[in-house]
Amino acid sequence: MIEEVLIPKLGVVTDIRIDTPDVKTFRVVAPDGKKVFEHIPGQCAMLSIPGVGEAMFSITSSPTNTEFMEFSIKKCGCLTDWLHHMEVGQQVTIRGPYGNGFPVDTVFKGKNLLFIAGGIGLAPLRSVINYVRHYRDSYGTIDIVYGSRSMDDLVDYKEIINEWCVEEGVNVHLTIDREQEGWDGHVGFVPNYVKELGFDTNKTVIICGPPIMIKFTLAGLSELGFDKTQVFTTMELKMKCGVGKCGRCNIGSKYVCKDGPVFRCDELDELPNEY
Amino acid sequence: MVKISFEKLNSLFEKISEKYDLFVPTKKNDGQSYFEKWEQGKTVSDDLNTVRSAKDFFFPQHEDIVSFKLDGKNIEITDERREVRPFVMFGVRACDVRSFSILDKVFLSEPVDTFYKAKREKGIVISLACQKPSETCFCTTFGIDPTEPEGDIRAWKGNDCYYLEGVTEKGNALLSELSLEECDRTEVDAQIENTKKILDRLPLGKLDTDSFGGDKLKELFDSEKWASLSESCLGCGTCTFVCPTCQCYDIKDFETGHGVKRYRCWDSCMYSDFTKMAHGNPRLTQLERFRQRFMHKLVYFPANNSGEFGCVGCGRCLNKCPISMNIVKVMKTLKGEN
Amino acid sequence: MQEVMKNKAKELLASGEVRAVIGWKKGEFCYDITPAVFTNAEEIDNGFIYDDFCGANLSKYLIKEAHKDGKVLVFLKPCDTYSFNQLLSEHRINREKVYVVGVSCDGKVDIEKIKRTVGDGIIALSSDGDKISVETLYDKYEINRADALAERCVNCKSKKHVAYDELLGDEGEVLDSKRFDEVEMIENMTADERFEFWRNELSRCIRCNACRNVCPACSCEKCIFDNDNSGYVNKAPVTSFEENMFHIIRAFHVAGRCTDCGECSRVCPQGIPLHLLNRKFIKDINTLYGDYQAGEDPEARGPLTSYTEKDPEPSVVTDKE
Amino acid sequence: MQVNEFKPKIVAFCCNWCSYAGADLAGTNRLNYPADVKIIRVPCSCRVNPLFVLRAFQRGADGVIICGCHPGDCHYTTGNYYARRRMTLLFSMLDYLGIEKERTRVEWVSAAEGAKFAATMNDFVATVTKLGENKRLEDLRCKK
Repeated sequence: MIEEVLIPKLGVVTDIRIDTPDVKTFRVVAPDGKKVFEHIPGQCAMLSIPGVGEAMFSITSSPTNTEFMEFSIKKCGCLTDWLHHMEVGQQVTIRGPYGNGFPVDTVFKGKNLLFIAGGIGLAPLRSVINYVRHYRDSYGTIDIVYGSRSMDDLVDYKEIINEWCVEEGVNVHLTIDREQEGWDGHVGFVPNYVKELGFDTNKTVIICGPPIMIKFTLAGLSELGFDKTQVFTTMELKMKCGVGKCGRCNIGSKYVCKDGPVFRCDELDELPNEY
Repeated sequence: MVKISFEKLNSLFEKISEKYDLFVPTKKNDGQSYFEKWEQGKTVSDDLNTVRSAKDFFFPQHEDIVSFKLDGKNIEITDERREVRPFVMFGVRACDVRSFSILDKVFLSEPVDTFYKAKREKGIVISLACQKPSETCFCTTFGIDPTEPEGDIRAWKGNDCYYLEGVTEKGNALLSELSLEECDRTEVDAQIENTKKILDRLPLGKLDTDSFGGDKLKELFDSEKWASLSESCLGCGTCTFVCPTCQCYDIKDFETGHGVKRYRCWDSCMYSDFTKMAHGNPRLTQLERFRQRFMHKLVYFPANNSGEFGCVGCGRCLNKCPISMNIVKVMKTLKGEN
Repeated sequence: MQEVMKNKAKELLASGEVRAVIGWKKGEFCYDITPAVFTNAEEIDNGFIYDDFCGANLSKYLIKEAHKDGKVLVFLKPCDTYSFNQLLSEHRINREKVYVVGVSCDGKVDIEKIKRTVGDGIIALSSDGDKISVETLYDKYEINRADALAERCVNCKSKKHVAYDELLGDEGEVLDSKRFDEVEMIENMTADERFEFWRNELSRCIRCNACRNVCPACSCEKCIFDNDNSGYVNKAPVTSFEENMFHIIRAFHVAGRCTDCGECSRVCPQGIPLHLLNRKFIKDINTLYGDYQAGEDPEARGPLTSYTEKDPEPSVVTDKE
Repeated sequence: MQVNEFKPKIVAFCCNWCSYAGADLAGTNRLNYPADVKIIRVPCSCRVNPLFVLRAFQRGADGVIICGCHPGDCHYTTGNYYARRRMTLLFSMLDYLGIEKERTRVEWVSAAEGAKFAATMNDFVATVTKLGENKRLEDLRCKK
């Protein structure tokens, strides 16, 4: 019988990393130890624990990782709570990849890239960041602005400090919302920090974070002279099928699961404000 | 064109039933018609529409997708797809037949929905021309001709016989198996002419659809009229569930005590939990949910399907909505006619 | 009557006494009437209607409307006032924010019944005393109004308004209704017949939730059947058990609070006689714990939130022959 | 050949303060009652929601019995009075739907009535055994 997209495959959790008090990163492989499927940066997968639920998560590892996939998941509901309680060796079901992903091999090619993320919003960007780091020569400068509520809430902190910060041509700008002991970096909200940093407009911007952060950052970027066609973001709405048929993740006539999750900001302006 | 007299209909049905599951609309004791599996003694109802639309055959209200057995940290996955027995539906009206091509656009587009496809391939549709349309019919608005319906085979009910005409390859193949008596179109043509006169008198037969379509997205979405239109909406799923083109679904898990069954079932965008996530809901009030349903049919669907509307004018929502709010009232109000 | 109501509505809107009027609005045809909120005289002149087809019980809309600022005018038929009282006693409506105008009712007509007689294609209807003349695309008919009355109106329990600020028309009386006859008929069947009867009815359920959403007693902020964490969420009647469970639990949850307004049966797209479930509870409550009509007195204590020491034991059911 | 004898699955909701202790007493006194009775302890008989009864049937119970303190003896003063009304109405409704009324029962069993508990269970199991498998209120998905 031909393959049915709604029927998932098996995955095994081989590693669980505690990122922040409410974010864990799960490493998933197929039972035979290989990757379950290939993806492009920005795409998502449906993870599920039968009987608990199924939900869409962005794949946070880069496709250049040939061994496994990773998912950084924040605890916020029934399923994610369950995932946070599981142990290494637990099997999950997985299907995908879904969505369009970031245009890493077309639009982004040769461009200077500016990544702006807030909180768990780094998860979908991490895949792109590591992808462009891997093919470093194909891209221009890389700037990363990442902010969180506190030092403890910075996802992938170790990777940021040990790998991204030390890499030449990658500028990392971290910020946290409030002063904290042991933090000597920048303090303040992401939108303001972006304005303070005052980037040149010769960049393509990739932004993800809480809606309120996106809203104010976009305003800041346009003050700096950026055009909406330069800005890409990734969306999230409730999904059930992942393939544009169950009918709930639409923004106007576009389905986030199929036509998204990556949208250029001027495309979003064409759609009704219902997200 | 071939014909089969009323007396011989039973033996025809018998013959079809040998190879296929045959479904015909039959009247139940509640006075309404339902598609039921034909067996000796069941007669074809003359009612225009069954309460539940014919989409049930390809997209049933619920179907098992997959089941799981959990054992410690391990999960076992079992495909729940079953072989579909070939079936024939007799007496599907023009509006419902058109709805299949609308559903096709959703379920047969990549990635193909194999549950739907399997049933679609195994199903043969014998449509039945309408002779006495109802005041709630407005299929003609969407370019559907109820006197000459689509389908694999189309049928007309004459004075003492049914006339049948093969339309598709599948339909012609079935017809040739049945070896019926050849005949001319005289009665059929007369009937079509007669029905067309009635169609001209339908109060909703020629609704204006010019103000709708993919290019009207923003102005319709931002219309102030949604507030009053949705005001008395109860948020039930009646319109959705009787609608032949509504295809939104939910996927749910059921814990059986000895494993988990994952099934898909109809869902309604009118329900408050349709888009509810752990961190919020983009369609918080009934206004947004109500708007979504009609925008989908009148704007979003045409935007993605070269202008075709997601409504076939069957009139079920006109008959069944508890508060008598429906797509006709919505269209007229948005256009400023009400 | 309709003109008197329109004038009353316009008068109270004009004086600023009420900010909005909840009434019925005419539709495309002569029978498809929609409940609506009117806020000015023009809207009332254009759309307000009160006729044989204004069956919808408007009391539930008050939950939403009476939470907004200002007072609303609502037109309630006698049976609707029972629902209104019940909602008051459950603190779902703020009485100060509602101006209730009672309107008399001589029974509402069920369009399904007419269609069953005359067929499809109704383009005009007019009511004249005991008769209703119907014109369809195909023929003309005259039917007895009594034959077209909705079941709940044939078995009307009361023409009396139990709550109002103002009454248009005459005060009616509580009637001696035969509404429990059908329940009794079912009770007198054998268990097998009863099972068959209800399977036949409930198997048609499509779980559209219309019965629940229209019901004035079903006013929970979040229904257990919508609450993912309850473990009882199933969106489709997947098995016969699901069909039974939904309707048993729904009827049980409104037991003692259901005023028997009959909206559940009116809205059911599948024509399931849901009122027979509710009436069974009402009948049982009446026989076991004494006559009780929900909504009659907003101060009264519901039969399931009270008890007496001498209540019959459950064995009256399980041991009865 | 041995005929497979039908053994009903019984769910007993027992009030923590009386019947549950009664079941305990039955145990310590070595009074026999069938092992097919699965006891679910509840804080009071009025904790039993009609949904619990239905869910038990859904998951394969052939009979459901609710045991509480004797009327007037409720630990919370009045709980069992409410339970009495609720269950009476629920059972009546099940009967109305054509579901065998003998599959449901309410019994008042105090902490001192170990013998009554065992006798009640024996009697109830016998009644349900006679009725056979629960067919009218079963959920096919839950059948193995």
